[in-house]
Amino acid sequence: MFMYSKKVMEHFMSPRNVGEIKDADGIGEIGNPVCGDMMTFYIKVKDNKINDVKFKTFGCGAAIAVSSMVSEMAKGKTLDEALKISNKNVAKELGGLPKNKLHCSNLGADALHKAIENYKKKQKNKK
Amino acid sequence: MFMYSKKVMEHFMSPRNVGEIKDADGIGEIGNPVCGDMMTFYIKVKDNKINDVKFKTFGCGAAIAVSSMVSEMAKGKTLDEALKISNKNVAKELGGLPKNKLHCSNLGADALHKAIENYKKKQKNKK
Amino acid sequence: MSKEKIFFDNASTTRVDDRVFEEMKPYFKKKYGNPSSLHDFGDMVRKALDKAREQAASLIGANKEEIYFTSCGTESNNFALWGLARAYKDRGTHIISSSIEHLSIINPLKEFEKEGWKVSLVPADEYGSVNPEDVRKKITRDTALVSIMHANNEVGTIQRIKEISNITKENNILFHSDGAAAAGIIPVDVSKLGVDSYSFTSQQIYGPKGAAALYVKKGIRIKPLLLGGIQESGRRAGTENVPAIAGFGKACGIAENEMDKNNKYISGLRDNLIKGISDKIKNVKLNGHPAKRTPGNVHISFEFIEGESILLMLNFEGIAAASGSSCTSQALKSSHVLLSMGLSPTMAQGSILFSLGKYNTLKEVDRVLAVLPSIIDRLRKMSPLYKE
Amino acid sequence: MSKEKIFFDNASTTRVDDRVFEEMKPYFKKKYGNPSSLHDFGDMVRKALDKAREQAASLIGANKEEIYFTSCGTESNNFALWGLARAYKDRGTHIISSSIEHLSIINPLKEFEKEGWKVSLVPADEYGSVNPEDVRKKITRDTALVSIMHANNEVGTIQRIKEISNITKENNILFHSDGAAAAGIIPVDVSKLGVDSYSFTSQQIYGPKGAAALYVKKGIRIKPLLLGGIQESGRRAGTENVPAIAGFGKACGIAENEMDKNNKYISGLRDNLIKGISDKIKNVKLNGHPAKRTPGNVHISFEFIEGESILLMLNFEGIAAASGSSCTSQALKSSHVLLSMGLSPTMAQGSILFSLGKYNTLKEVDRVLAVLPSIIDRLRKMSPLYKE
Ligand SMILES: Cc1ncc(COP(=O)(O)O)c(C=O)c1O
Ligand SMILES: Cc1ncc(COP(=O)(O)O)c(C=O)c1O
Repeated sequence: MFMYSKKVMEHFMSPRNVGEIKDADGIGEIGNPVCGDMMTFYIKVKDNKINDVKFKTFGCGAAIAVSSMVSEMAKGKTLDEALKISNKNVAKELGGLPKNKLHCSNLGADALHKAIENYKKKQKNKK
Repeated sequence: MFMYSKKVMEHFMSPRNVGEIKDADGIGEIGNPVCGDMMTFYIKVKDNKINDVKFKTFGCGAAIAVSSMVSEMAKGKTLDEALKISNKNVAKELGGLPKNKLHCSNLGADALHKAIENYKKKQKNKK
Repeated sequence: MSKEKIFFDNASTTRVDDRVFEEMKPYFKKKYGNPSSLHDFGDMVRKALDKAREQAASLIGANKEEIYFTSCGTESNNFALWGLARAYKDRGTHIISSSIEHLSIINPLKEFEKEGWKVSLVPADEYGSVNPEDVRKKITRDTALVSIMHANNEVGTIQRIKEISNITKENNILFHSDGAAAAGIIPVDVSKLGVDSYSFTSQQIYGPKGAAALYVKKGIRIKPLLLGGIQESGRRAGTENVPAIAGFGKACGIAENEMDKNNKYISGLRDNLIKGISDKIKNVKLNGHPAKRTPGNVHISFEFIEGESILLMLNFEGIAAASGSSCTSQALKSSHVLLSMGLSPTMAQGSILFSLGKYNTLKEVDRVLAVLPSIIDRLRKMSPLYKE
Repeated sequence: MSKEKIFFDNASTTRVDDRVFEEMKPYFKKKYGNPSSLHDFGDMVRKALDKAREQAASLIGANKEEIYFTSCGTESNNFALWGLARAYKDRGTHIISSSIEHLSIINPLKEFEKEGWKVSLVPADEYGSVNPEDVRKKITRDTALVSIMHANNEVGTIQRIKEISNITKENNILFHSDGAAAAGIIPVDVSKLGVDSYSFTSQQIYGPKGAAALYVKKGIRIKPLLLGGIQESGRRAGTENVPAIAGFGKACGIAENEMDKNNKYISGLRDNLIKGISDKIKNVKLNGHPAKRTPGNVHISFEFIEGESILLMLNFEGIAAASGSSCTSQALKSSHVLLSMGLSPTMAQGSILFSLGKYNTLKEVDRVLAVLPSIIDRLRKMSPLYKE
């Protein structure tokens, strides 16, 4: 599609890391169907690193590609590194996103960050 | 032309009785260049009949065709008969005229009537 | 993908009919004159306009003097609203319309409001149908104009125009109807419908883009929207788009002659598609009216997933369709039509419009039915809303 | 008459260039999608719009984001006037224009007056030229907008746009120019001209009818004339006329590349025609500016006779031209341009515009010169105003 980069289309058609993690260490959710996009991220953390990540997304091509890209970027990163992934970076890695998709669909990093926060909170509560 | 009947085009391209009569018995003029059409009719009268008629016209296709048609209709008619020629009849004889030409260009009968009046006035003055 | 592409988006525009294109062809390089010109080049194209006007008039049961050519359905609708409202301002400054109109009605009405007019929108029911009595209820002494579309362009619901015109007539109110998704598709007779003006367009009925028309009933006044020369009897200035208008005329002629045949064929395809989807896929809902709908309309909500991603996957399979999702509208709003029919945001987001036309085939329907279930399944498996 | 017809009426419209038609062809039956659609059919035509926008922008030295496609020059002009005046109403409600503008400027301005705006028209001199100082003199504190055409479509006079824009800039006033008879015909660079908006059109430059554009300088606000969908960045609603726009783009590209060559050729023909007429026929007058005129314009008054009858006789000989006579305007008024230049009613009535284009030949000029003297002679002999 003219509006999406090759990279976006590639991630949309073959998204990485789709799914749920039953015993996730952290879960982050963002968006809602009213605005058109909704993402849930699941992470497994080991030695302060993101060992596994999965997502489920309701949304447009951009939302799905963004989710996939974020999951790929996050995998293996330390939590601090993962917190540095920004929506801007993600869009860049995807070869750009259409202007009108920059705001609503480009929330993958936020969902990931929420999952990390959720993990941290759980850790705190454990202590 | 789509807008003009065949008859109009035929009279326009080969107008009858164009010219002046040097020693005319009556002359009638109508219109002016500002409005786009101007006609001068010349008549020769013998035994109360229009023996000869000529015209000069400045104007559009309709004006020239109307002048030609009027001259043809008038020729040989008695003055009373000629006074009965109306602009409506003329348009009818020509197979109709475009609506927007009915008012400005369709003044041939008026010019002829003016020529007849002019003749009558002259006759009166002679007496 | 080397398969032939499938176009199931005939509501957005249609392929130009071969016969229509042949009709247009001479007007580019041979008969290229300006219809206002006084010579043979002008004559040739004036004749073409005249013929097209007759064909367009005939399609909707009008006289050719009642047809004004415009550049698109949007222009026809803008022209009707502004032109009638301004010409009849003495009757009042209140306009009634519906919440399911096309944006080319909705958005001008917002502008009317800014300029001090009052606008009331009547709702549609769950089938996308406007209740004529709702129109009656909105009428005030100040109501000058009612505008209700004939067929809805999204869900295909056909409105009760005749009943509405009975009400407008009783109350001496003007009635415009947007027939862009109706004329040439279902039978239209403006005198039976009782409308004062009616928009229709070429590109929806196998004619070219760039031509549309507004019917204005004899005796009804209307102010021009485009001012300039005295083309279209002084009601629409601008050099006429002769080839497109000639093509539009031809398309109207063909539509009139072949409507019955086409509609039998198209509604057959439609019924196959609807049945196939319902049989093969769970949690789907057909939107629009079950019976009073345009023949090619298959508007379906697929629960738990979003329309754009369905469209993209269909497109990857070479299948073109449309959706009511906010992601596919550049305005990033879900279809106002679906929401006003009471669809939940998720159901609106997950809707797809397959609009079938005369060039579609049963084989194409079968191919869509072959790939659609797995697309829906894949997307549902990605969706956080879906639980198996 | 079995001779080839001669088209000397290129100011009214032009034959579509073969290359332009080839460019358009795929968009009727193959690439027939709607540019707003989210699938390959939509993609293909979005690309076409994009390319055309670049070509149109390049022709006038603009950026493609500054180009808005419309359906005709009239729409572009109406859009510019209403759109700018309404968007900048806070700057005032006074508009300055000229007495020689096209009716698509003159007639909207009459409507502005009815709605309470003040409009001042500056005159043109005997050559059809507007004096920039006359514009300056009309400026008041309340002046929001100036609209002066670039080249006059009747007598071909090219206006001093740059000098006028210096004045409008000094006074913080918007400046629209109607370039329908200029862009693609003479070199245009909107940034050098200093205009805020600029109309230009396809059908005057060997492109198809049904496409035109309005340039709106970056940063300038404008209200849409057609409201509905968000095509053309929300500034012009309505499904885009893809084939016509693609053709327009191509025509712009060709015009840009071949302008020098064409203009040398066309002005050569023009000079031959002018010389031939002056040599062979008495009591004629070339109207317009002797030097600052568009290359194909030969506007001549033949004293003592009327234009329509000249046109009809030329047409009988297979020659198409235009006139400034009231009889050829359906409005039955002599050209307001000629009268405002101070031509006497007779000279205005007796004027003919031969407008030459790139498809004309010297042989055609010779054939016109062979028949014209006897036509003029025949009509003069019929005229009561003519004395030999
Ligand atoms: C100078 C000028 N402006 C505007 C127009 C209007 O163009 P259109 O008739 O295509 O709307 C023309 C038409 O020829 C023109 O010559
Ligand atoms: C019902 C309806 N009205 C108006 C329009 C506007 O037509 P256009 O986009 O050709 O201006 C459409 C377009 O598809 C439509 O479906």
